[in-house]
Amino acid sequence: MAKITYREALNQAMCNEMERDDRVFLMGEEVAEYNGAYKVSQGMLDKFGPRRVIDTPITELGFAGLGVGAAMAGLRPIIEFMTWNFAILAADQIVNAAAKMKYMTGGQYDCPMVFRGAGGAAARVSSQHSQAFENWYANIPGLKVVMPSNPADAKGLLAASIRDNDTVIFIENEINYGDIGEVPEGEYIVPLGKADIKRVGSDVTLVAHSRMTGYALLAAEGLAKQGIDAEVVDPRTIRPLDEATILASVAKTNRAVVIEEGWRFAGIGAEISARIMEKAFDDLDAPVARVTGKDVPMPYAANLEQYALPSVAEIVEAARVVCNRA
Amino acid sequence: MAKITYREALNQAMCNEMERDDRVFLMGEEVAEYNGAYKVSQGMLDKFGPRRVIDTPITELGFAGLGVGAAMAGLRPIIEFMTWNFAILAADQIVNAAAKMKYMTGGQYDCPMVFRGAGGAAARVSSQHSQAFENWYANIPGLKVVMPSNPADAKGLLAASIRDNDTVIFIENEINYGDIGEVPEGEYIVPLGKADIKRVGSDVTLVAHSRMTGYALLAAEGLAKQGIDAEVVDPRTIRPLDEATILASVAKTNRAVVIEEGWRFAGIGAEISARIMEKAFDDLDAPVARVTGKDVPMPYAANLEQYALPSVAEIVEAARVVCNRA
Amino acid sequence: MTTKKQDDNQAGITQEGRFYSAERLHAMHDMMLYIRRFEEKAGQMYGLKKIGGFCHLCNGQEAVCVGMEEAAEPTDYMMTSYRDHGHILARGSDPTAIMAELLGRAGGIVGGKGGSMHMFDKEKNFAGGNGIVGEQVPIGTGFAFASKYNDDKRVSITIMGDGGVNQGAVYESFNMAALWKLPVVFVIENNQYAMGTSLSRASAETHLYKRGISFKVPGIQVDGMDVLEVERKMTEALEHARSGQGPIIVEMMTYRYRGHSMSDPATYRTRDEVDEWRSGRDPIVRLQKQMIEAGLATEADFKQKDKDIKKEVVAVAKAAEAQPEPDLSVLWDDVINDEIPNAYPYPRQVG
Amino acid sequence: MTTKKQDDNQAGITQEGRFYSAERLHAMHDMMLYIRRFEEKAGQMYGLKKIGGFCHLCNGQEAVCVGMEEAAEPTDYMMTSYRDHGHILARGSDPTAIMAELLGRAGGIVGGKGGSMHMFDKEKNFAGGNGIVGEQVPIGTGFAFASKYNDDKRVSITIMGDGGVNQGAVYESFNMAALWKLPVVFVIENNQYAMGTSLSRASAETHLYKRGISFKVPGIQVDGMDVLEVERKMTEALEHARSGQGPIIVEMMTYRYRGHSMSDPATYRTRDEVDEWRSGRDPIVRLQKQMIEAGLATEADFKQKDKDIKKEVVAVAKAAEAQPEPDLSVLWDDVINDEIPNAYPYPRQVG
Ligand SMILES: Cc1ncc(C[n+]2csc(CCOP(=O)(O)OP(=O)(O)O)c2C)c(N)n1
Ligand SMILES: Cc1ncc(C[n+]2csc(CCOP(=O)(O)OP(=O)(O)O)c2C)c(N)n1
Ligand SMILES: [Mg+2]
Ligand SMILES: [Mg+2]
Repeated sequence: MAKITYREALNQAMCNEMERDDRVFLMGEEVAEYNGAYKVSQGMLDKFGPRRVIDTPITELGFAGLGVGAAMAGLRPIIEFMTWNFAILAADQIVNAAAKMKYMTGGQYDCPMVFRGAGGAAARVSSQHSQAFENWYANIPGLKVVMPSNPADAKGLLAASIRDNDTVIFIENEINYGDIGEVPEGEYIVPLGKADIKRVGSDVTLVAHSRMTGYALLAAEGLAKQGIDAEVVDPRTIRPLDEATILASVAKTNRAVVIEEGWRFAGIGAEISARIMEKAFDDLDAPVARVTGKDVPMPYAANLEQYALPSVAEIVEAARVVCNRA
Repeated sequence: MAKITYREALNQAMCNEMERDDRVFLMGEEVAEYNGAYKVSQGMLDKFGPRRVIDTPITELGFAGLGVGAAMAGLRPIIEFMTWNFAILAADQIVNAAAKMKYMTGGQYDCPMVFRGAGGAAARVSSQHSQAFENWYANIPGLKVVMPSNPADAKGLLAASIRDNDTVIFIENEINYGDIGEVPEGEYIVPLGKADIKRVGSDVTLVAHSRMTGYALLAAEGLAKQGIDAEVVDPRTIRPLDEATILASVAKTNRAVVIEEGWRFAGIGAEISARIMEKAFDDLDAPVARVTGKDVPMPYAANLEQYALPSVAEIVEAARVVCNRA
Repeated sequence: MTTKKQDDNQAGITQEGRFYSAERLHAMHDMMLYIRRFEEKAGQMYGLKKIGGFCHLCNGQEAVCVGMEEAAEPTDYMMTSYRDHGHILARGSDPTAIMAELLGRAGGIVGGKGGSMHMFDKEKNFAGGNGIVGEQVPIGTGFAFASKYNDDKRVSITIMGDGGVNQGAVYESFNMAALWKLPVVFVIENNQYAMGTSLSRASAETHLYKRGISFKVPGIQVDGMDVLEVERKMTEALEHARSGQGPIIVEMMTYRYRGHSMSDPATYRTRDEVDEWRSGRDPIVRLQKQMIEAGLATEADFKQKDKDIKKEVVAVAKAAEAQPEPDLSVLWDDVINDEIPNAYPYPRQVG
Repeated sequence: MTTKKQDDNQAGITQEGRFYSAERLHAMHDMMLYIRRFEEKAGQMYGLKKIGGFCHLCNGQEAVCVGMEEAAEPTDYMMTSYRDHGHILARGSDPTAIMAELLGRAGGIVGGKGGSMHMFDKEKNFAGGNGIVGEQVPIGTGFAFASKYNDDKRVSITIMGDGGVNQGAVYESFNMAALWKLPVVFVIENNQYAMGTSLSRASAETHLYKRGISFKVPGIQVDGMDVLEVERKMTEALEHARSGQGPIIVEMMTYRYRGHSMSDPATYRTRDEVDEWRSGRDPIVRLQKQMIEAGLATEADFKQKDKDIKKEVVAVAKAAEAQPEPDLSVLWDDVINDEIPNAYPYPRQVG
């Protein structure tokens, strides 16, 4: 297996799928001539030409809706948002059109498309550019929400998302774009709706997605030094959620911490925490703990930003608390 | 006390506040000459004139942003969305501008304003017009989210929201607009952030907001006949949440059901359920149960719509389950 | 040029150099009248509470529906707002399925899931039926994008109202369509009101065909109460789009006789104003007069036709009403295509 | 007409019938040069990783910042995008606070919470500093609404880019501003590129001053490399808005010498193109030449001035760098005004 970046892995998935299927195209701001604001689409214009790799004006609502229409007409758009912060302008087309189209039309029109881009906080980009919206989209029937945490998953999940016949919200992470990992060459599919155990352990379950999976793995290392053996579960697909894998882990460890970069109130962690307690109440030796972004807009100053984000130390601490070791 | 409708109660709150404070104005689609799509602003154009009661073009993002600017300049806008379904077009101005303005400006600029309108499902208006977005806004620091369930609360909470110096998301309910109840005359304030026990009981706590409060009260009547004495807690303010009142109730009943009209995944119920279990794990004799809207877009057919919504029977059933009486 | 046949030896009417055969005129007339009577029936059923939710009629606007459809190819895409009954009927969709949809029945055109606002017929290339004002405009632009992508010479007929035209997404769409020369005809049904708001209270520029100038999208204004003018101008507009010249705006000057929806008494308009349009400019009466003058029909013919259509509509309503409600199990159908059985929320179940 | 004094007996320059005193010309020049040097310093600090995140410089666009400010009243509101350093400096805000903001220090103009993209100074009526492209346009329209509501004769100067001008909310704003005759000047800084996208690849109508025609908003085009023309045309535009005639668009033709942000190598432009603007049309050099020709200064004066300013900027950077980072406790400040102590999420605490 080759070692490539998360960014290159995404690029491979898109190129492979575009080679397989002429209906697939990529559209978004700066995806073509600039090779992507974050270089995810590097080389794609050269490879596929301007018919299939299309730069748009800065009109998120408009080109998201254009994608919905193109999907209804039989194409399979990949719509890139430079970041998911800007996609909020397009939320109407995602939620009121794409997500509901199949239902509202009694099954006549599908919207097989991928909305993708970077979510969460990049480095020092302040309040309007540092938000995690996965909980918004995970609330909506008709959508799938996918969030890879490493290069291999990035490739396999994006390929699966492009082939999926529904609307997929694919949330990448800017901080992870440069991460390097082993990635299978050629066609590689990671099925949607399957969690992955990134580390096996027996004392406590850490559930974490996207950039937070890496944090959880670091926390697990720290915990190991303290004699606590943590299992790290990465849901990979947020909606629908492979809770069976999470619940099986909790049945083994009897303790859980859910970690997310986003805000706490009605976040992904709220759902997973509630779900674990609803389904595994008697397995639990302690209430599930949550580690989340602080309940403030993201500040710019380096020290404030660091404080606002979840930290490895906070995960370690939360795990100690649920293990009665604090 | 006079008996008036929920709609009239809202109207009184707005009129009183506009009489008190010239900076308050009402803007939205059809609020002036048409007296409001749902007649909430009946008579206000006549009373306050076109300077302060303003019909807009159908441009939700534009007039929401206009409201943000007006608030920053020192006015106190009430921005009506005909329904919250359309407000999704304005989400950027609400979330990226209004909610963050004070923080992003280091405290220099306030956004004292109310975004208000009907949320949830009206009758038979199908998928695009029947959505509950309170969980989206409750996730966002910088916002308050208020949802009255009866006429008196509607008046008192709206007055409090208009006087509040932050951005308030005020979500009414179209089905409740015609509800009649006793409402204090003249100035009447219900403070934000205070839950209300709508029915005292000892066996199980039903937490329900907006239209679902009425359903919970009906369920409590049904449960009473079966010998189960339910307490009904209406949070009234969703964010910030008066969880102390909820936890005190659970400490007494040891059992809880959370009800919401919206979808389950990362909804308000997820947060309240997780919170109860985190904070009152040892008080609970059973896992918290959730009754929510079904995980489908809202269908039009009468029987399907009824099936998609939470029902009094489902609340009764859930309460019986958590009471080990099912 | 449409591909429909024209025969100069036939009886018919020639207007502005364009010949309409008697057969074609009758078809147009009959469809307009059918829409009128169908919607009146729908209004009646709404009054009886057999139809729920919102119900928006297009009484008065029938010439727009029918004239456009006459000009269009069946492969051309068409999409509009919630005021969709007339357009989908003109497209040739099954009236019983449409009525059944209004009634929320199993045989509804979208299975009872959409109701009045969400009519779709994929076979007829009719893509809604959208309830969010303006939402269909980027979507229609996307259909046009697909046509260009596939080079299949189809045009997207994307319809909006005089209120909807103010939405920002409309201008994002105009710009993209013009920039990429997409084959789309943006039709603005200017019925002078958006709910209770008259055009000039919502629009700084009330000549809506000029709303594309800032984006290099040309526009034309059409008497939307004259089905023949609609057909002609729409034919030109379609030709413009189909031939690769990019988008064009067609402003249809029209009027709705009834309130915005069934629950709107429409007190914001004077009786005189309504009468001027309804009595003075009605598109059905106008065509009837022209056809009688041209000796293609008599008043009695039209009376009989009206009786027949009313009967047909009654039969359609009866057939629709006879249908059962959808089975409760369909609640769970068509949320997504590729269900993932072992993940939460689990397909087809609660919790 | 601005209220600033003009004295015909003074030394100065008269252009297009408008007199600029030597004092005023020096002030404009000095501010442009200050912005240039300040931003170069910022770029340097970014290279040293002392500034983080995104950092957008306005090198080349200084005449727009300074000429507009010259024309405006201090009570006029001004708001722009993330490319905000030049504008807020021209407004007269404290350079040390601005540099401290870039460095994320406690004394930053918004306390270190915003960084480069979110500069605000309420006392100076400078309202951002907005990171979402186009978002400031409805907000600026709202400031203008407030001015009309209060009848206080203030104008809202609402600035956007040639990329931002495509956002739908811009047209929603044009329409409302024209409909209600709001006192707003919509300034389009046409620097020919939105990130790597040249104007003609994003806009069907590239004459951006025409983008208001469809909404009855008049527009003018201005040489944004000539600070005097900017001042004059902006004065006219402000007068238009202030006198109750409603909104007006001012397209400033300008150019950014550097990449979109510090991380953009800007390879999408030819060196010739950049040189043509930078060497041929630089606004600072141009004004210097004019002033030298008019005998108001010598080349040596400007050299000295440049030295002085560079020194000032170094001092400012030092002072800013000497500041501490914000106290961690301020993380919890200014989220809301009216905290509710007993409700969750609890103010100023985790969980
Ligand atoms: C985004 C959005 N805002 C508001 C509404 C409520 N609404 C429904 S129809 C309508 C008026 C639309 O008028 P127009 O575009 O002229 O179409 P017409 O009804 O005249 O056919 C409004 C405001 C909506 N459905 N969607
Ligand atoms: C809604 C939104 N979409 C995309 C972006 C990313 N972005 C930041 S600046 C920019 C280009 C803007 O260009 P222009 O309006 O011409 O302003 P300039 O940078 O030239 O001053 C883009 C696409 C954003 N910040 N907000
Ligand atoms: Mg209309
Ligand atoms: Mg630009």
